[in-house]
Amino acid sequence: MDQSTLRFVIQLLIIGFTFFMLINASALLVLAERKIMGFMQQRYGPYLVGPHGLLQPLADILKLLFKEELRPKDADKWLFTLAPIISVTAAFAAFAAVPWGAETTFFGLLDTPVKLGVADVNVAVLVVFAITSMGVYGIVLAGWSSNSKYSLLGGLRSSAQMISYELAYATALASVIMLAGSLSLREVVDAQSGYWWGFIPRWYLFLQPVGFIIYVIAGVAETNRAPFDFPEAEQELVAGYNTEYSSVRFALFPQAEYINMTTMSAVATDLYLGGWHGPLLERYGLGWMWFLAKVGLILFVYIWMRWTVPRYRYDQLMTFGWKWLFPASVINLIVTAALVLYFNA
Amino acid sequence: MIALIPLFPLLGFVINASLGRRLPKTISGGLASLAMLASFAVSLAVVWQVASRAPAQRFVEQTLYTWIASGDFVLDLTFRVDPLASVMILVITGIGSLIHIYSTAYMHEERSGEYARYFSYLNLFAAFMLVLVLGANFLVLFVGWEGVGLCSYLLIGFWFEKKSASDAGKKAFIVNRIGDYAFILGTLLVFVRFGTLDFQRIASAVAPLGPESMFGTLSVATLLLFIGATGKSAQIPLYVWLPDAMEGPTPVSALIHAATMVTAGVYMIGRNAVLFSHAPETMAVVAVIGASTALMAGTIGLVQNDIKRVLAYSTVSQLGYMFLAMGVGAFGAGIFHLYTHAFFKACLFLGSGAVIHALHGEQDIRNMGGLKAGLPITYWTFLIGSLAIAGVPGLAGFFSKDEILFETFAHGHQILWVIGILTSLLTATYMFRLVFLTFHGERRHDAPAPEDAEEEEPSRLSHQPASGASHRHDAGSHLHDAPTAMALALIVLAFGSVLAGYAGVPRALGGHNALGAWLAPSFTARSVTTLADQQVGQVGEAGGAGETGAAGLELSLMVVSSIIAIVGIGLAAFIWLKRREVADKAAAAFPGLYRLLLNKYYVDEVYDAAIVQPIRIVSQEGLWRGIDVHVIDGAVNGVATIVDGWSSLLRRLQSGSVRAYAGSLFIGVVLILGYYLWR
Amino acid sequence: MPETILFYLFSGVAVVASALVIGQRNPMYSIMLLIASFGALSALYIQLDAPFVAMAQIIVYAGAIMVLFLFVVMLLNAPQEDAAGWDRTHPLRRSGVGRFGALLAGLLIVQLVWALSRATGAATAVGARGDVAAISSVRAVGRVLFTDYMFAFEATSVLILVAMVGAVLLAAREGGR
Amino acid sequence: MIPLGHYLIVSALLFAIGTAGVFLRRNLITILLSIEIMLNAVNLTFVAFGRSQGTVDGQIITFFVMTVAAAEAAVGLAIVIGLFRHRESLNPDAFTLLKW
Repeated sequence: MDQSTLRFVIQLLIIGFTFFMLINASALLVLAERKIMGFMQQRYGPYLVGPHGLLQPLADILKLLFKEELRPKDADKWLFTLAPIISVTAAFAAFAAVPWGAETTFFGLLDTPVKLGVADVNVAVLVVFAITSMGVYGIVLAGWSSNSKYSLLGGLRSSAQMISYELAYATALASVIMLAGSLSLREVVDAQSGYWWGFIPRWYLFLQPVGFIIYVIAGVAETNRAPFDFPEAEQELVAGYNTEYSSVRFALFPQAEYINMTTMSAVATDLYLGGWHGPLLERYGLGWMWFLAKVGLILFVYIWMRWTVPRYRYDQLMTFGWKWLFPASVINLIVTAALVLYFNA
Repeated sequence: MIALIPLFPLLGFVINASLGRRLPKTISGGLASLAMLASFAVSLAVVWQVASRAPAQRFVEQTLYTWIASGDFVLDLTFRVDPLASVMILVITGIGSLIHIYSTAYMHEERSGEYARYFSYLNLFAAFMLVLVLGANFLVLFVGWEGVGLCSYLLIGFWFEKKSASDAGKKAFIVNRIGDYAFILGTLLVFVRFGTLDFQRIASAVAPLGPESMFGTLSVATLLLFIGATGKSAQIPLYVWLPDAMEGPTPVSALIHAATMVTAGVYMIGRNAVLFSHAPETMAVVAVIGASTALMAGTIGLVQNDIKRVLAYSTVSQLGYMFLAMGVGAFGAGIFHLYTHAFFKACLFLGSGAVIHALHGEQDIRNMGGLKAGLPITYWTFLIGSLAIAGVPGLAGFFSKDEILFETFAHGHQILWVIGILTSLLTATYMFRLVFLTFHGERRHDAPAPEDAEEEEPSRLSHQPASGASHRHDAGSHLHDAPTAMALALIVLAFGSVLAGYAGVPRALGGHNALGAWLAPSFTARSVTTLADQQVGQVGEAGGAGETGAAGLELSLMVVSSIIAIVGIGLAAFIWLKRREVADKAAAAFPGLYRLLLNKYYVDEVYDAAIVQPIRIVSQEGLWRGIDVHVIDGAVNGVATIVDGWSSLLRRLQSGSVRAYAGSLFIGVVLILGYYLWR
Repeated sequence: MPETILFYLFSGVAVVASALVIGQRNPMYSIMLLIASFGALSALYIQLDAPFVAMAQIIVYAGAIMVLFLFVVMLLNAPQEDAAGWDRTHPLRRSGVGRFGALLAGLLIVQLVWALSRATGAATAVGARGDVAAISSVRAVGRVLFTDYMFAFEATSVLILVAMVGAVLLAAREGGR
Repeated sequence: MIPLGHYLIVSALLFAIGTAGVFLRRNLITILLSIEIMLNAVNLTFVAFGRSQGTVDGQIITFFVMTVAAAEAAVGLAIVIGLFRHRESLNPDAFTLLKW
């Protein structure tokens, strides 16, 4: 098997691995969420299915698969079907631009190193941003097409919320990009390699604390998670945009949500936490483990947040997004720009 | 310093005009009078300053700022006080302040708003008049010239509720327009000829050239200026406005139409003495016009029955004297007469004002008489004024008038001299006709005798002076003599009319014509001294004539005119004291002549027929009904019709449908693209 | 070779989607189809070495403008094209007009193709000139945008502001706050 | 490599489609969409030309076009909302009030 075919195969393998990991992520996250929730509320959470309920997600999926497909009579046939597909596709596609490991030769298997990550785009940040913004359609369409008040309201809310927080999100990104001077996530990550004074890692977290916080908050809002989970605010809207959905179509939404979370965390890791850079594992070309660890950490924070912080009121959400988060991010951007100019000149 | 002189009255005007209606009468009136007095004081100071110099450079200038600077033509806003101007400002401010004081009493029945308005006008007038006489170039003078015109309009029409008053105001204004038009033309001509408007520069530019033999630029320019003067100073043919101007309050007549404004023309000629004296033709015209005006006005004055109109005509005739003097080159004499005339004419007008005031607006002398006992102060002052104007020896009028006559004679204009003498006879006659009809004889008005003084006047505030016979009913109140303010003014002026003459006692009487000598430098081009002396010799005869053995001649002429004056007075006394019917007989004997005189030679009617009507007809029938209605309106309406027609066609395109518009756009795109592809 | 295939694929998608957009009676579908067409276009941009434009295309058009459209449609609960009786009388309602418009469109296509056939250099490959790195780099774009086109950039910012104010004013309810 | 002409033809097609849409559709929103199509056709032309010239100016012009499109969409939709409030209709022919 000559190099080029081998290379091609390895590329395919990497892509497949990424996809697999994402699907697992969604499954695992469900479990993790329930476990942690249980832990936080002094109860067990799922423990019947498999050891310590490890197979619980599988069971859920099977259950959903065998459910009957329901579609409201007046729902718009095409869009009703299209909506979940859009969301989940967008979720997966977004991750395509996220690098998750340094380039490696797989222990000399290849003569020229290959980059770990589905695609290496030189405007990766933009790509991620663009594709995540596509996710809105899934929700809006779901809300509109299922032709029910709750869904519609949920859809409108979520889309409004996503659009509002995209601004802060993008601005936070922009300041990091200015620091790194590149739109390519891989370059951003590599810009964070090494240490200050030998022991503080050169993560942008330390240069952009405000930016990081803003990013995380905006990310939570983007992914419609608590405390910003209005689209599925049970008390008000039953289940929001996916009220009318059932079985697989329904399954796709939470999956998309978890994948989005993962993407957020991954991007956050790449942007602020130095991606796969970390002590000593890099040396053996296993930096991606660091990556996984960091992503896992952020995900834990997400879940943690969900079970601790109560939900906002809708107007509070909007006020917060427009009157606090966005201005803060803009100020952060300006300050960063000024400092960059100052130190580069 | 000089700028202050017109500034004070202007200030008074501003204050009175802006918040006068809120001020009480005493304050607004007192303010105005105070302003005049202040500027009088300043004038005295300035004149002293001037007088303290050597005759050669007796003048002080003050340039406020450069008014116009376009290209090489630079015009400064300059005030200049030289002997001539100093005389003028003294007369204006002095007599002006007296008349202001007089007015405070005379206008007292006015509502306080009106009162303030009156005084603001009066002050404004004074300010403009001072600008006029102080201006060092034609343009500044013209500013004053127009300003006084305006104020005269405002003051004549002060009681604008009366149609006759507002008409009179308009008449004065319009007639003056004609004169001003000519004046502007003259100014422009002068500028074209000499490239400057400054009087001194013009004079020194003119001086070297000899008198213009043929009729040329100078003559035309001076003639135009003179027409302007006739407008302002009420000479033939533009005198018609002055008699009507008597519709205004009497002090106004005194100030504007006797003492100051009407003399502006005379002043202007004197100011440009050098210029005029180089245009013999113009001088001749001036002299003739002056003389004939004097005579004609005298004749008219003889038969008028309105006390103020008589005085108005006498003013016109006296102005005629002044122009006569100017015309014969006796500028000094002219100004001298101007100055004396100011005193006694003001005195007479104010006296008449007092009479009218006493009779609550009665102006017809046929309804007066026997007021001597009732109004002693008024009577005596009025008498003195009349004597002065009649030219009785020893009084102001005597010296000035005789000097004019003498100069006329000495310059060899015997005919004009005869006219002058005749006029002075007339003057004496009609003045004393006035005196006798007003003050002597039996009373022909229903005002009670002074002795029954216990009766109180019923409605003092209700009546306004000079509001015609409409007030005959309450004319039955107590006959009161002039209040103190008026009396003061009258007395001062009376003294003035006695003494003013002694400023210029001719050499023939052992005096040495002080005023003439004082004025002389103003009539010469200073800058060119060599010529200046010769100019003094030629122009300043006022001082010069005495030496050349003409003393005898002068004396004899004086005797003649004094006799004439006495005769005139006697004649008047004979007719209007002894044998009243003689007058009526005379009127009956020459009915045509009488009616002619009574109707002022029908001049107004002639003007109306010759000028006013044609213009009215042309403008009404031709311009209005013809051009305006048909051509202009027709054009406008036509355009409108055309637009209307087209739009009614084009509006079908505007379907209001956006897609239609987009479609037309699109069609256009396709067509244009197709065209470019085709070729 | 693969890129040729991709080109035809994406351009085909773009054209067909756009055609369906206007063939559609339900604005909701139109919007979704238009988004698809935009996606195809952005793919074409990537082929033209303009990745930044491609991303901007998605973010701005698909991510913002189309969402706006979507909102409006949802807000108005967009009716199918109404054939209300009262405007049947309108001259433009005659079916001939529509055909005429289609005809004009066809005419325009013909003209444009004709023009292209006559144009020189239409046959030259797109990527012939300029080096890909320089053109596709965001840095270069940014540099030119903020130097040569500074004024235009500022002007557009003002334009956006004005549009924002105008939109708010127009959409605000009558007498609303 | 794909010749420039192909891109231009694609954009020509898009443009024609847009214009046709303005005609054929009787729904303000669809008409606005058609306008967007036209704008995109123009964008494509710009980018293609810019690429063939080897400069980035084409892309930059595209940004400006996008800005304008955004503004136009915002204002246009605001107007649509206003109109819809007046008559319960999105038919442009329903708003032919601006005429004699």
